[in-house]
Parts: sequence; C-alpha cells; structure tokens
Amino acid sequence: MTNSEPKIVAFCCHYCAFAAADLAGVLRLKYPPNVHIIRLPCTGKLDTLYILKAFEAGADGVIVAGCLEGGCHFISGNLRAKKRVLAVKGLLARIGIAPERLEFFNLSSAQGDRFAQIAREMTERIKSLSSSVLTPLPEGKG
Amino acid sequence: MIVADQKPIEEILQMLEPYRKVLFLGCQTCVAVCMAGGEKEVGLLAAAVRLARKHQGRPIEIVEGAVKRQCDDEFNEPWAKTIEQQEAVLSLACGVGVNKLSERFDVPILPALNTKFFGEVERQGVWAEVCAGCGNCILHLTGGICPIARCAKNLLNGPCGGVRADGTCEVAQNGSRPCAWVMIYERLGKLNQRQNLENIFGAKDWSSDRHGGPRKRIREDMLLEG
Amino acid sequence: MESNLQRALASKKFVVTAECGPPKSADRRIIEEKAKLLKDWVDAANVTDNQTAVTRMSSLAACAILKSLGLEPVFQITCRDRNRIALQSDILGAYALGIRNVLCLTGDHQSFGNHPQAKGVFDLDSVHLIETVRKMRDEGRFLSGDELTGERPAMFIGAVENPFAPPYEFRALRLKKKIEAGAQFIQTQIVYNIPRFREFIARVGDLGLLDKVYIIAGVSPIKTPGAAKYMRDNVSGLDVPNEIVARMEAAGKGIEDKKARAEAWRKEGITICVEIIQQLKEIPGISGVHIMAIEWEEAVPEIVQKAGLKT
Amino acid sequence: MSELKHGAVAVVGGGIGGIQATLDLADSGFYVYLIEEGPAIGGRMAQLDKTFPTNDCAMCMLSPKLVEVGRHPNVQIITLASVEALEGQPGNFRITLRQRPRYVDITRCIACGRCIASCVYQDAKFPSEFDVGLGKRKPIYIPFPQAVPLAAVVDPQTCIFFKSGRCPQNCLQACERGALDFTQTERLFSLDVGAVILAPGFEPYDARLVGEYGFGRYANVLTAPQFERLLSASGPTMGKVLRPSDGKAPKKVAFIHCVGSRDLRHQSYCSAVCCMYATKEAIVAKEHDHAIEPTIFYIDLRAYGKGFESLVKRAREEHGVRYVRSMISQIIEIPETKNLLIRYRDDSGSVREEEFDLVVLAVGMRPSTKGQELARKLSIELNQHSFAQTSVFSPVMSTREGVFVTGAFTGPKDIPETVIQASAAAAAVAALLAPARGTRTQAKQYPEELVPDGSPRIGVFVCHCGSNIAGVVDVKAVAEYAKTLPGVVHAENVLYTCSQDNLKHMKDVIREKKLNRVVVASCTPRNLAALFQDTIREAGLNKFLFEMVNIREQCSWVHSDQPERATEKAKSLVRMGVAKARELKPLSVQSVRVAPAALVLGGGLSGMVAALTLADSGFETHLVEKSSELWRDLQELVCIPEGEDVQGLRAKLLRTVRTHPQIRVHTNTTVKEISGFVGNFSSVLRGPQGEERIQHGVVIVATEAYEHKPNEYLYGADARVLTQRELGRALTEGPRVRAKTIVMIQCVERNEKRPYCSRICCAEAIKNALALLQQDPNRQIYVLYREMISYSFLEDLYRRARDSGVIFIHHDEQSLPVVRKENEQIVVTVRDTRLRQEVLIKPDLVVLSTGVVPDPYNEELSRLLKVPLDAQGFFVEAHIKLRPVDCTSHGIFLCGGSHAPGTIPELIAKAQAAAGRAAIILSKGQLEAGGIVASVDQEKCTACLTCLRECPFGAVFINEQGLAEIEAVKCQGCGICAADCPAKAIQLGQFEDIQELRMLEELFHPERMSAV
Repeated sequence: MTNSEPKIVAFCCHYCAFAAADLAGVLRLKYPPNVHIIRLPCTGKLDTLYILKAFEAGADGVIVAGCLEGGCHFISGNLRAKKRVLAVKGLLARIGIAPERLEFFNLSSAQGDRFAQIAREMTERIKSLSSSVLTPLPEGKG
Repeated sequence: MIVADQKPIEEILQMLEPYRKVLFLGCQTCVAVCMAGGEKEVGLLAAAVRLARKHQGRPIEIVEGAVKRQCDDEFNEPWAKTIEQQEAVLSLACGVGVNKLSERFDVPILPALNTKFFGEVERQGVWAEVCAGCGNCILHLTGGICPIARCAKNLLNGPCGGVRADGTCEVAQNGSRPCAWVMIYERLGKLNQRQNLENIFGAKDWSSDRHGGPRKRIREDMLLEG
Repeated sequence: MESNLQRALASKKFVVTAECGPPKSADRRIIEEKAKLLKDWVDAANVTDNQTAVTRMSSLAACAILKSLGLEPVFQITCRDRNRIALQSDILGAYALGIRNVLCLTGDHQSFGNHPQAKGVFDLDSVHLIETVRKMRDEGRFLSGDELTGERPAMFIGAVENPFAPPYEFRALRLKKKIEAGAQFIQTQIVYNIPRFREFIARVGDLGLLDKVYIIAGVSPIKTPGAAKYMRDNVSGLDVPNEIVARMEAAGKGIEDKKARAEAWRKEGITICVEIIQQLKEIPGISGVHIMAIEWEEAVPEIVQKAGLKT
Repeated sequence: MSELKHGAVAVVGGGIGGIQATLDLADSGFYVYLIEEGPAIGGRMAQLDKTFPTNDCAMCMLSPKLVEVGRHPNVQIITLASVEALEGQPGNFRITLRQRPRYVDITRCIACGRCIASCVYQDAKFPSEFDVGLGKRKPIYIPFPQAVPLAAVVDPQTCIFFKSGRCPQNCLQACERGALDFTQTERLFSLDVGAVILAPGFEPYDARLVGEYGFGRYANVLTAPQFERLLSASGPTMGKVLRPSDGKAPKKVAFIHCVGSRDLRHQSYCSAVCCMYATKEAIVAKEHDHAIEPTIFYIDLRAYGKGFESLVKRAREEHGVRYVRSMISQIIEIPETKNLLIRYRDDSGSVREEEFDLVVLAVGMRPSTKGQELARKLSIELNQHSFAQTSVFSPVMSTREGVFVTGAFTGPKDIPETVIQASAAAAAVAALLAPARGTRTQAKQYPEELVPDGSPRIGVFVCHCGSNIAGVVDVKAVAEYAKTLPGVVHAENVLYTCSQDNLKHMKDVIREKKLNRVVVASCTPRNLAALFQDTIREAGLNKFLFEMVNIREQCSWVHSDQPERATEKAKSLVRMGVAKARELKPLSVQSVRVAPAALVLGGGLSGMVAALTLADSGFETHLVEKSSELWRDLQELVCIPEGEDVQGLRAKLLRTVRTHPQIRVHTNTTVKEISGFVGNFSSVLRGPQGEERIQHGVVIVATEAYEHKPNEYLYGADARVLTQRELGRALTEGPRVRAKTIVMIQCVERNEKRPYCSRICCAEAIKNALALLQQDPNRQIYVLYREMISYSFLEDLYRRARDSGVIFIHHDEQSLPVVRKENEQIVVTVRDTRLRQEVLIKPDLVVLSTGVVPDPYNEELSRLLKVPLDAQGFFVEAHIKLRPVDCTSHGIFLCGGSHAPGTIPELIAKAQAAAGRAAIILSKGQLEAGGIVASVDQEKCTACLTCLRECPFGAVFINEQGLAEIEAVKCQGCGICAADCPAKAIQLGQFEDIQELRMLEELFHPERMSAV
C-alpha cells in the first residue's frame, strides 16, 4: 500500500453498525478507504482475540461498532462487547500500544452519517498519534 | 476449583525476555473455568506478547496449546516433542502444572499465573475464597461456612470487634465481604444450631495444614506397585 | 493475689486504667514521661501491643519499664504476630519481669498497619490465648499439655469485648466464652452509646456473668468534631451517636480564634467523657473505667479529677 | 358457504400493522397481497427516529421486517394501489384494485440513483413526503433509503415530462437497466382472496386548523412528525436540531400537547400517543444537543403503558425535561427574532410569558381520508369519530364479516397496540380460513445437496452493478486479481449479479466447474445474500458455502472520489472474502417436528379467548386453570366497560370453550414441570385425577391481574371504604348503594414499589361515577386524581362525567389525600392544585382505585418456563414495540393482565394475537434448526457454565455428560458464548474463529498472497 493513511479494521454488527455503513454508502458519504469492515452477527461475537489479531495483522486502529444501548438485536451482545473492548484497551496500554487506537461505538442502523464520521474521526485520531503501532520503541527495552 | 490470576503482562514479558521460541501451554480445567489460563487466554496472551515483542524490535516465536489437565503427565506427554524444541515454556496452569512440567522437562517452565486459592464462583466474573484446604474440616459445626478461609484472622470463637455496623468485615475494602462469623451466626440461627457457638472451639491443630510441611495423600489400596 | 489491679478490684474500688502507647522508636524516655503523667491517677496502665498493627516498641519491654517506675502495667498481647510458642514464651518472660496483668487480644489485622505485606500469624485466637495463660497458671501446663518445669505465671487475666459490633446478641455469649476460658477482667470498646451499652450489660447479667468477672468500660475523650465524625463514619466497631457529634460541633461554633476554638472543643470532649463515666458508674456490674486518651495522656488527670474518681 | 375457501388474504395498508399481519399470515401458510397506497411500505413508523418508551431506533427495528416482507415467498407487495371494490363473502371474496403507474419497472431498478442524478431538475425542489416537507426531492426519487420495494418512482404531478411533455428525459438514458417506462398506465385488476385486513392507519391532525398556534405562518413552529425527521440521522438535517427560520440550533424548545385532541372544536378524543412521543422527542433532542432546554406544556400526562412511567421519570430526573401543566391558548411570533412567545399559567397560578426558539406541536391522530374512503367502498361502518366501528368483544372485526380492521384505523393507538391488533386480525383470519391453509403457498423443491469434497474450488463473481461499482472500481482488475487467489478456480465480471440471467449463469458455472464455494462481490449482503444463497442451493451447494463481499455501499459509493484506492480496497475485500470462503463449512439445517398442540396457562378471559382462537385454527389446546372454574369471578379480573353484557360474553365463552372439540379444559390443575423447547415442549400437569404428561409445541401464558387490596385509607377498617371493583359489584349485584356524597381516590398505593399505571382505573372510576349518578342524580361525587388516564375514546366518557357534574380534583403526587374518621364521620382532605388550597369533604362513601397487581402464580410460572418477570412481577416481552406478545424464549407467548394491565378489548386483542403468533409455529408442522447457530465441542468443554449464564435466549443446557450443549432451535446465532468461552470450545457456524482470523490475517497482506 502506497498511501500513508492508517489501516483500520471495523468490526460491525449485522443489524446496526453494518447497516449504518451501508446507509453511508446509500447517502454517498465519503470516508477514507482504508477503513475495512468485517461483519459480525452481533458485537457479542467479537472475541477479544480478534482485536489483538487485527493489530498483529498490521492494523493501526480498530473500531468495534454495535447497536445503541438497549437496541441490541440479541439483547446484550453490545454490552458484552463494550466491556471486552475496555479490557483490551487496558492491555494495549501496557504493551505499548496507544489504547486510543481501539474504540467502541454504539450506533443505530439509521446513522449512516455517524458511521462515516467515525471512520473519519478514527483515521484522524490515529494519524495524530506519534508512531505507528509496531515501530520499535526508541529504547528497545531489552 | 483452583482460582488463579494472570500475572501482569509486564512481569510475563520480563520473564520471557531471554527467550525467542516459547510454548504457551494452557490448562483446560480449573484455570480455564476461572478464565485465567484456558485456550482462550493462551491465544490472547500470545497475541499480546507477540505484539509487545514486535514493538520492542525483538520478535518472539510462540507455539500455542492447551492440555486437559497440566497436573497429569499423561496429558502433557503429547507435547513432549514440542516442548523439547522450545527455549522455554510459559505455563498458564496453576502452580501445580508448572511444578509438574518442571519435574518432567529440562526446559525452563515459567508461570504465567498467580495461583490464588480454592474458590467458588460468586457470580460470573467473581471468584471467592471459601476453603483454605487446612486438612481438618469443621464445617459441620459452623453451618457450612468456613471461618478459617473466610475470616481474615482465622478466628474460631466468634467475630472480632472489627465488624462494621452492616455486618461486613473491616479488613475487606468498602464492605465487599461479609464477616464470616456474622454469616455463621445467622446461618446457625436458621438451622437452629446456635448451641454450636456456646462451647469453646479449641486451638486449631495446624499440623494438617501446610504449616506442617508439604503434604501428601496416599491411598494404599490404589497403589499399583508392591 | 499478686496483681495490684486485681486487689483494687477485689476491694470494690471503682478502678481507673489508662492506655499507654509505646513509641515508634527505641526511646525509653517517652515511656517514662507517660508513666509520670499517669502514675498518680490510675490503678494500672495498659501497654498496647503494636496497636493497629503499626510497629512500635515491644509491649513487654515497655511494661517492664513501667513496672520499674512503680506503675502497674497491663501487658497487652495479641495473636497477630506470634504463634503459640512465642506467646507462651512471652507470658513466662513477662511474669519473670514482674508483670502481673495480661490482656489477651486477637489483634488488629496487619492490613491496617505499616506492614500490610506482613504474614498474619493468628495461630490462636484470643479465647485460645486466655485459655492458654490460664492453663499455664492453674495447671502448670503448656497448651500442648507439656508441663512447666517450675514456677507458674500467676497472671491476672484480662480480655476485651466490643458491645458495639454485630451480631449484638452474640457479644454477651462471646464474653461468656472468654470468661469460661479464664478471663477475670474485661475491658470494653469505647462507650459513647450508653443505652446500647446498658443492653449489653443486661445480656451479660442474664447469662449470670456479672459476678464472675470485673467489667471495666472503655472511655475516650474526643478532641475535635472532625475526630467524632471520623469515628462515627469510618471506624468499625465504634458507635458514636449523632448527638455527640452535634455537641462537639456546637462547642466550637462562633469561635473565630483557632486556638480558642480548639480549647473549647477539648473542654467539651472532656466534659462528655466525664458525663459518660458518671453514667457508667451508675450501671451495676461496672467495676471501673479504662481511659483511652490516645496520644493525649495529659487529659487523663483532668478526667479522673472531674469524674471524682481520685480518692 | 359450500364453496372452498381461498387461501389468500388481502392486507390493505403497508404500515407496521399491515406488515405484521402480512408476516404472521404468510408465515402460517397463507398467501398475502400487501396493498399499499404509496410507493413503498413502511408507513409512519419508517419516518420515526426513535420509539418510546425505550427510545430504540425505529428504522433498526423496522428495516429487517421490510426486507423480510420484500423477499417472503408468500407475499406479493402491490404498491401505488387502492381498493376499488370488494365482492363476495367471507372465504370467497374478489377484491378489485386500482394501481397507479410507477413509471419504473421494479424488477429491473436497482436503486442506483443515476436517473435521479440526471433529472433535468438539478436541485431537489419538491417537498419530500417522507421528510414531511422539511426535506426536498426530485420528481423521480427513491422514497427513503431503506424503502421496500427499493426502486425509484416518478411523481407525474411534478415531472416536467407529464406537465409539459417537453423534457429531454435524461433519466431514460441514464438508466443502465432500462427500468424506466413512461408508457405505463393505470391498471384495474381483481384478486381472489378469502379475507381482507384493513390497516390504512391514521393521519396526523392538520396543525393549520389550530390557527392560534400559527403553524404554517410561523417558521419555527413545527409539528411533531416534522421534528421527528429533524431528529433522524437520515433526515433533512442529518439529525441536527436546527430552526427552519435561520438554521441555527435552538436552545429553548417548547412542546405543546393535545394539538387537535381533547378539544370539541377539533377532535373530542385523546390521541393516546402524544404525551409519550413528545417526552421521547424531548429526551432525544436533549441527547442530540445538550444545550437544548425542552419544556412540555400538557393538560394530563398520560403515561399509562408498560415502561412509560419510567421514561417520564428519566425525562424529568436525568434529562431535565421541564413539565408544565398548563393549557396554551396562543403562540405569538416575535417578528425580529422569529422566536415564539408562549403565555401559560405556572405552578403558583400566575400567568407568565416565556420566549422559545422553537415550538413543537404534539398533533393528534385523525382517521385517514384513505381509510374513510376505503370504508365507504367496502361498506363497513365507521364510529362517531370516523374510525372503523368495532365492538368491545371483537376488537379487530369490522361490521362486515370476513373484513378485519387493525391498528390506528380502529382508533388512536401506539405501535405495540397496533402490532397486537395486527397479530390478532391475522389470527382471526387464520381461524376463518383454517381449511384453506397451505392451498396457495408452495414449498420450493431443491436438488439433493452435493457433499463438498477435496480442496476448495471457489467461484468469484464480481458485479459491475452497471456503473455503480464499475464506474469507480476497476472491476476487471478485481476479477483478474481474484483469479490469482488460492482456491479460486473461476472468477468473472458480471453486469448485474442479481439479474435473472446471471443467476442462471451462476448455476451453470457451479455445475461446469464443480465449484464448491461461491463468493459474490457486489452490494450489501443484507439485501441479496438470501437470493444468492438460494441460487447456489438450487445448483446443489449447501447455502452456507457462500460469502458476499460488499464493494458497493461500503466501497464504490463511499470512495468514488478515489477510484484507484477503491479498486485496491475492493481487491482487499475480495481477498478477505475468498480467505473466509476457503474455510467455509456446509451447515446443516434439520427439520424438527412440531407437536401440534398448545398449552394455555390461565383460564380467565384471556386464556379462554386464546384457547378458542387456537382451537378454531384447528389446533388441540390444553387450557389449564388452577382454580375450580374458568373465569371464576366476573368482576375480579377485568374492568367491566359501561353498558356491555360481560356476563353474556362470559357465558358464551364458557359454553364454546367447554364444548369445543379441540379444547381440553383442566381445572384445579397446576403445571408441575415444563421441559423442552419451541415445537417440542413436554409438560406434566397436576390435577384432581393425578398427573398427566402432555406434549405441545407452544405455551401461552394467560394469567390475569387482580385488583390490589390496599392497606391505607381505612380500607378494611370501615365498611364505608370500598375499592372500585367492590363498588362495581354493588352497583350491578346490589345491595343498593345509599351514599349521597362519594369520594373516589385514584392511584391508591401507587408508589416507588408499584410505580406503574394500571391503565384501567380511571375509566372504571368514571364509569362507576356515572352509574351512581344514574341511580341518583343528586349525588355529589368527587374524584381525586393525579392524572386522568382516559386515553383514546375514553376521553368522551371523561367529558360526559364532567358534564354530568362529577367533580374532578387534581392533587400532586407529593400531597396525597388524607382520609380520617372524626366521630364516625369520614373526613377527606386534599390539596387541590388548581385552587391551591386544602379541600375538605365529608363523604358517606370512599371508593379507592387501587390498580392491579399480577397473579402471584407468575413467579412459579416464571421459574418453570425460565422466562423473566419485571420488578413488579409482570412478564417481560421479547421486544416492547414489535414483539409485544412474544417471549425471548421462543415458543412462549404472553397475554392477559399479568403481562400488562388492559381493558377488555385490549385483553381480547392480546389473547388473539398471542394465539395467532403461537399458531404460526403450530401451522408449520416442522421447524428448522441449525444453520448459523453455535455448537459446543464436547471434547474441549470444561463445563465452566459461562455460556449457560450468558446466553440471552436460554439456549444452553448441561447435558447428561455434564457438559454444555446448545439447543439449535433456541439459538439465535449471536455468538456471545463463542466469544467468551474460555476453553474455545464453542464455534458459531459461518462465523468460526478460523474464518474470521483468516480474513484478518490476509487483510493487510497482499504480498503474502501473490507468493502462492
């Protein structure tokens, strides 16, 4: 890849976030192409491992997007996912990866603009972080 | 079940510092149930360590696996070849597993967990110590609630003066644990067995606890040799 | 009867004991100063054993110093830091140093002190410790049954009880156990709530224990309204009625000058303490008071005087 | 009626009610014509941003239903159509429809929007119906993004071509699919149906008619439906609350209630939903823009439904919504600022003037003109308010046999009430047409499934979607790239993957090249995945050996400004899709036989109605009642409406139930155990004859609610203090009430513990008050209340009571009335908020409206059925809006007072609805289990119970080996268990870890692939 835009994976639930991403398209909104969506039936399916694997695979940022609170089609999947994301953020911080690279969002299927906005915001946020995820630390703590 | 906690990732990374080729071996029994060392945790920890090491510019090669019970050689045996090819093994089992692997293999076996206690699942995500494994059970006298494990001072003759007005123990932060003796008192009331409290419980014989040195249990009729 | 405290109690005197905390240093002069302050005003002084699990000069050593200065010591000994071997050994040593009163406690949990990393021993609990001292004294045997090979420690054995911690109904029963184990005198938790204390004493009476033991009620003067509130809200096992907090607050109200206000509080604190002592004196079965003026030993003479306890 | 009945049904009206009735019928073996006046289904609900009381996103709930209707094999949607005539009789109707031309062939249109972009009108300039005039559209437009059918429509009223005939018709050229057809003409045609359901809905009251509020004249006065669009993320302002006059964010927003409602100059009835939707809008506005300060001006705050009370509480306490009880007589616009001046009476009684930046009018519901016309054409009667005439005992039956009515056509109501009525109407139709079930529907026949053997052979179809994708993405390059990916044996470009000719081509390729996996790179899987899955299944592949890659909505449409990078991204997405496809496994779907019987728990009104509905539909029904009699006490469980022969209803129900060949009544019987799952329950009943085990496919919980017996106000201590039910009994059964002065106290013991509104008490009090006056017009009757809940047509009753001299005294929640005895005289004091002073009354009789409490038996049922109760002991439904009578556990349905309190018609509709929903399962005969469900690897399971504790659907159980196992029929496929399993013993079909991880691994590693 020749562009310098950060690579972002967005785990989206089928009913809300993925639908919102579709709506962003229907509304012809624009966001950076390096946001790649992976569809899950529900963010409840999001194994915390996927987040770490995404970073291992070279992602600079990870978005997890589920339904609005109280609006999960599977009742509580988004609440579980939110907690998992919080836990992984803590872990990331401790292994030298800025936790800001990972974020959980709630959005409804009607929020196409919000999805595009999230994609743009995360891209900007990660751009503003000093180093890329896997650049060696200046003092490779031996 | 044995309840354990994963060590802080910093400590694990420090342990792994000299090594570049390591097996992360989980255990699918107690520590899987308490979400410290099952296959899922192996995957997570391995990914985190790989990321951290890549980050440090010193990549590490990790083989991931989990066995049914690390405290039995037979379950570990299928991993023998793999283990022998490693510079070290990070065991995500309780201390028993680490000991067991160390007895069997000449490779450094590193503990990824802090083994904590025998516990119950209070509710999902919360484990509580309720048995101390003292080797001399008196639960029939205390309404099934163990004062050795559940009282911070191992008291045997009733609660100390540090019970909060709401019946919680002053040692536990923000009232997170009820006083074991208040529980025993109430439970015995329900069972109509408060008379159990009238007599003095004598001083405990701690020789059956691990204060008597490392313990061993032998069942003669099950011995295969001799 | 080798204990002066025991003798005073036996003579039906309303006794006064006070607390004497050893220093966080090796400085014996501090003990000497406190002894001087208390000497003429109390029947005995309790020496605390690494109170609240903060490391201080050993209570055994401090008792020996008091003894040498002519003040009757009460040797407080806790189960937190010693196993049964050390406990019994210290009892023997204490007796050999002339100490005649021992107060057996379980001890505050180490997590509250300055070494929360310490391993708590808790080999015995306070009831076991009482029983152990009694056994050494009366049967000439150690806890294990092994025989003492000479002089027995003829200790006057004390214990504590907190009437203000739940389960309240159980507290009298627990006291009974301690008496059965061998406790001869009881020092209670600080009393601020007189009605609840009366209830406790009534229960103790119902169990027929008032003739079997001397009960010395704990009291403590309050220095500031802040301290009162702190004790009310944060110290488990203390029952400070709102009314006392209100009185402390009222005492300083409208006084601008800091010093004058502190003095007003101090006065009110002592007045409250004296009032409590007077009420306690009226309760049948109470044999004395134990004044815990922690790091405020100079208040003791004033309290004793105002309460009319100096004979 | 000797003729055979038709197995098809006409549902008129494509709002949420029509959609629900359609799906219920189509799922239970009937063919449905869904007839919609407009260009798309969805109705009013589609225009809502959120719904009360949970503030769930309306479109999120509705959109899947729209899609479901759109592709249901047993549904034909007929848009732009109206009913002209109905001939024949129940079971054998012929319905004549008039369909206006769309000028767009919906089978060809792919909603790409090129025609719209090319229209001679460069800017949208005509008010959009969907955005209630706040947004603009062109003459050719797509009604809304989620519309079904998703196709453009031409409005001949605004189209230049139709107006002047002189138009270059750019749209015709722009359409790559040849979908536009300006030669279409109006069509008149007839269909044979067995029954008709009318669901034409309502119209918002025309705010212009309430002149004093200046709507239409003042720029910043909006109606609530308009405000709803402002709040919507897909609305004209993208969810930003902005003033129409200057596009600025308003700070102070006023909501005015009862606009057009409860007003003899307009509509005398209460519109039933405005109090709640205004509260919802106030909260949502506040959430969108925290600076907004909402004020609600109301007369009575009618928060009477499930969960309403807590929404109002949240509005007040958490969101700081200000409620002012004051009627507003006028709004004045300040010309300079376009701000609005409102004069009102504050709590202290003084008149105040306050300036607002924006005013929202909570307009009421009025009967739609379409509905009135429909009634005329179908010869059904309307009531005095021009809503469809129904009877208390047959709430969804019109005056013409075989024609059913539902939703807001029968009176103002909210979404759940509409959905309940829709299911009730569907159930009634299903019962009527039971013999014809399945005669018009056909099960599709598929060839035997091939077992995929050997390595993956993947076929990749990259869609151009005309220029929708190909105009941005180099689709040829993507297909070429796909060919290089491991496992891919075929890749090609297709102009339109979804076209019929291509679907056939796909099947041929699958056979020729022996493909065992298919990847389609085109649009969103949310719409067409099912179509492609069906296609590969027709070619003999398991339908789960399919992966769809979205390179339109999530690529070409959002990256049209960066075509090269869009192409790169499309390649990445295809690479991921192929990576996943390599790991796909066939998933089996098993058929599970359904035990064709129902268990109805509770033999009151609801239980009997539910049992009868099921039995009439042809299903064996066990009706279980724990007491010795069905509907033992006439008055105990229900509120008797004025002038209705409930005694007669009861007698009739008892007779029919007792003699029905399909009903087995078990009185004096309780349930000892219930095991199994949807389709296959097994229960043990314990009755007088001992224990009996029955097999049944569904359970309906129909326990009722009882009148609460209070502890205060001298109740039980003085014979002159009665409850409303006790008074009702005395009025009907004697002895004659002698009192002259009567005080009624409402909301007795409604407090923190029992915060909910019981919904029926106000009407019951009014009815009893009127009855007392009828006996003796000289009586003095006082009703002390917090809010009068006389929603919908009950408002007329309330007005009649006021006109008859009943004195209504409002008091605050904080200052409750006091009842005491002074020398044997009862004295009631209360602080009257209007007079602002204490009022003292010396009544001869005090009547307490105490509300209802659920059957305590619920607790045991909740345990046996493993379904939850709420904090008050009422059963909790699966979804408060769209699944009001379903339980989260499949196969269990709820009705009766102990699901929620209700009036007799409400209870009857709910019982019919529950029976109808249950009958869907029974009518299937077989249930499908499997597919995208989780399963446990028994070798790996450590029985930690995490999955058991977490599953929101109770699908996990511990098997005989002591290990976790998942009941495929119950599993909904969310994957929570798979994600949290600490032993990694659980995998979710189609979303297995290996599949997800492969996608991640290859996401950013194109180089890895080229090496292969």
